[in-house]
Amino acid sequence: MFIAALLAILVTMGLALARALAGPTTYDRIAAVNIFGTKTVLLIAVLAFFSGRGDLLDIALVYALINFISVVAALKLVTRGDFHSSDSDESEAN
Amino acid sequence: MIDIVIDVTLLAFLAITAVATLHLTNLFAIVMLFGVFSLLSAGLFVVMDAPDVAFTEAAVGAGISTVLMLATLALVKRPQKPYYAEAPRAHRPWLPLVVVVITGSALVYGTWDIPGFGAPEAPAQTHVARYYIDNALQETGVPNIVTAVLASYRGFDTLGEVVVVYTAGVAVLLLIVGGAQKRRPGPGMRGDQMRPNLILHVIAKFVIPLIILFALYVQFHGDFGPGGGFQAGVIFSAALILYALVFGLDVAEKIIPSRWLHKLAALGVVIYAGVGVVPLLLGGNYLDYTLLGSTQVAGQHLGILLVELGVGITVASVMLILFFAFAGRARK
Amino acid sequence: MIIDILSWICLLAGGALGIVGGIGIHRFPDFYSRLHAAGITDTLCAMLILLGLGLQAGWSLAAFKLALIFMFLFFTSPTASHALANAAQHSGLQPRLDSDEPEVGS
Amino acid sequence: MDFFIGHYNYWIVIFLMMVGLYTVISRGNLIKKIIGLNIFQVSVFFLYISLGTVEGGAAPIIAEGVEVYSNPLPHVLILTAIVVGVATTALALALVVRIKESYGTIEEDEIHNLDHSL
Repeated sequence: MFIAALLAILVTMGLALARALAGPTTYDRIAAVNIFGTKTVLLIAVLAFFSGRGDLLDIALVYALINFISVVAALKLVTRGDFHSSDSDESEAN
Repeated sequence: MIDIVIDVTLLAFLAITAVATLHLTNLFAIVMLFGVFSLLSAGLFVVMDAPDVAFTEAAVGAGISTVLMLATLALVKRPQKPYYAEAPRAHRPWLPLVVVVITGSALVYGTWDIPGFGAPEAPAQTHVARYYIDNALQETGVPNIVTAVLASYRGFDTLGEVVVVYTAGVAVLLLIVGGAQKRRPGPGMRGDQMRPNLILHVIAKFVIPLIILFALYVQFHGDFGPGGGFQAGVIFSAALILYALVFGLDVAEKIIPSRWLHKLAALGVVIYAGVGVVPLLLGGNYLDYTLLGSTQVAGQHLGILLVELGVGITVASVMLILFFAFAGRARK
Repeated sequence: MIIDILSWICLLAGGALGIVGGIGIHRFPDFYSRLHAAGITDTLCAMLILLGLGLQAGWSLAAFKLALIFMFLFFTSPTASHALANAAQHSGLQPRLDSDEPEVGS
Repeated sequence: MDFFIGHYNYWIVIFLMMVGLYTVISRGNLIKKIIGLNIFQVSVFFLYISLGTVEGGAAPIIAEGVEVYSNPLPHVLILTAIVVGVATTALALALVVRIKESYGTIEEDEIHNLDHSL
């Protein structure tokens, strides 16, 4: 059962990664990174149970706490009116 | 079996992400992808049974390094519209490609002789590592072998690393604090320029104390579980960085003034080096904690605790110095 | 036994929701609807998987840590989504409406 | 197949290393060069940790009923290297900020032209 959950999480990570690569807007990327972070937390938590080491939950906890920071920081950078810039960047990024 | 599936998949994701960072030209997207890169790395470190490393990567990669890169981007962006675009190069770089392919092939040829992944009889597993695993608990009383090796067996090496971190902090201070050119009061990483977002403020007030509490847990529980001074220091500074991001740099600098941070960064190194000197005065060797307590285990345990504390203080204050230096540059 | 079955159901449902959300962030046409799909994977899927693990853990330190993770995700994920949508809206990113031209190849 | 699984890690490590090296020497943007350096650095971390992994081993924290542990020494080296790495990356970023302030650009080609037009 853990294996099914692990595989599902891996698939979701792949889909989120594809969205982070594809964009097209900066916000899509930030959202994809956020999903990716949550999925990493889940992956580590399930792995902790799968391998029977409760210590690993500490790492999941760190991610749950700290993933928030990079999202806030990224939003700070784009909310100061610079956003239109990245909109035009994306078209040449692909 | 599932370990191998996860290992293979995550490494493949890692390779894809690396190629994507090479191809994209939008620096902001590249920095976000680099955040994904670090998430993947931490997952992989967990799969490869290295929880302490995963811990450090989680704290450093997800928090500090992304924030520092973004702060730099805010400082170096172009004056007009594609703010974060990378300029295309005039010529196609064929020579680097040739160099890289040749080097890569040579290295792959070299892997033929490496024992397979996870081989128990590999040379790396049979020398000093064997000694650490067999004796660490008896000699230091610390169940986390990584902490024992870090702070006790290889204590001198770690002292060097802490000094390097401190030196990097000093160098960044010399480079970008003070003596800045006159800049227009442009947008910077300042909280008061962000529209006040009530939900963010409330949640930040709720989360930050818990992050600090968790940092203390990591600091003092590092003997028994994954954790220690390096991780705790980074987590602690991440809490204050979140505070600065949400409530503004000026408010954060009132809580911990920069001149305190400068002294704290040095204090951590002094604690570490000082703990080393005490056994010297008692007639032993430098950093030989055995003499600090009545028994060997008690002495080692006390020494490891103090040394980790020094590491934590230095790392936390240097990380904050770095963040304040980059974020504060924008308002000069 | 019943607890085991419950936890399996939670884990499977969580995994399925994760994949559904992952597909959603690919198939939906614009940022705001994609954020909706992202919200599903971020909250409900995470909650269900953590709940499933918590049922396996019983009353232990692990369960307490899971509860902490649960609580943090419960607070920070929706906050992040909110801040994202808020920032996107203030930057002038328009939601795509029915009357707009369909996007080709998305 | 065993050979493939046993060496897959090292090949990906080498691939990442080469992507990082290629980014550093072929791209002119200084931020991108730093990202390339970081990718290179992470690949070295993976090399060390891969070498320290033992089949069926547990994390090197002494626990009841665990016989095989993975090698703690690479963990120690890499743990400190990650923190030192972020400090040195910050130093590089600080240099980039100063270059931007002095030259007004972070593209290597433009900096080169400015230097030679004096």
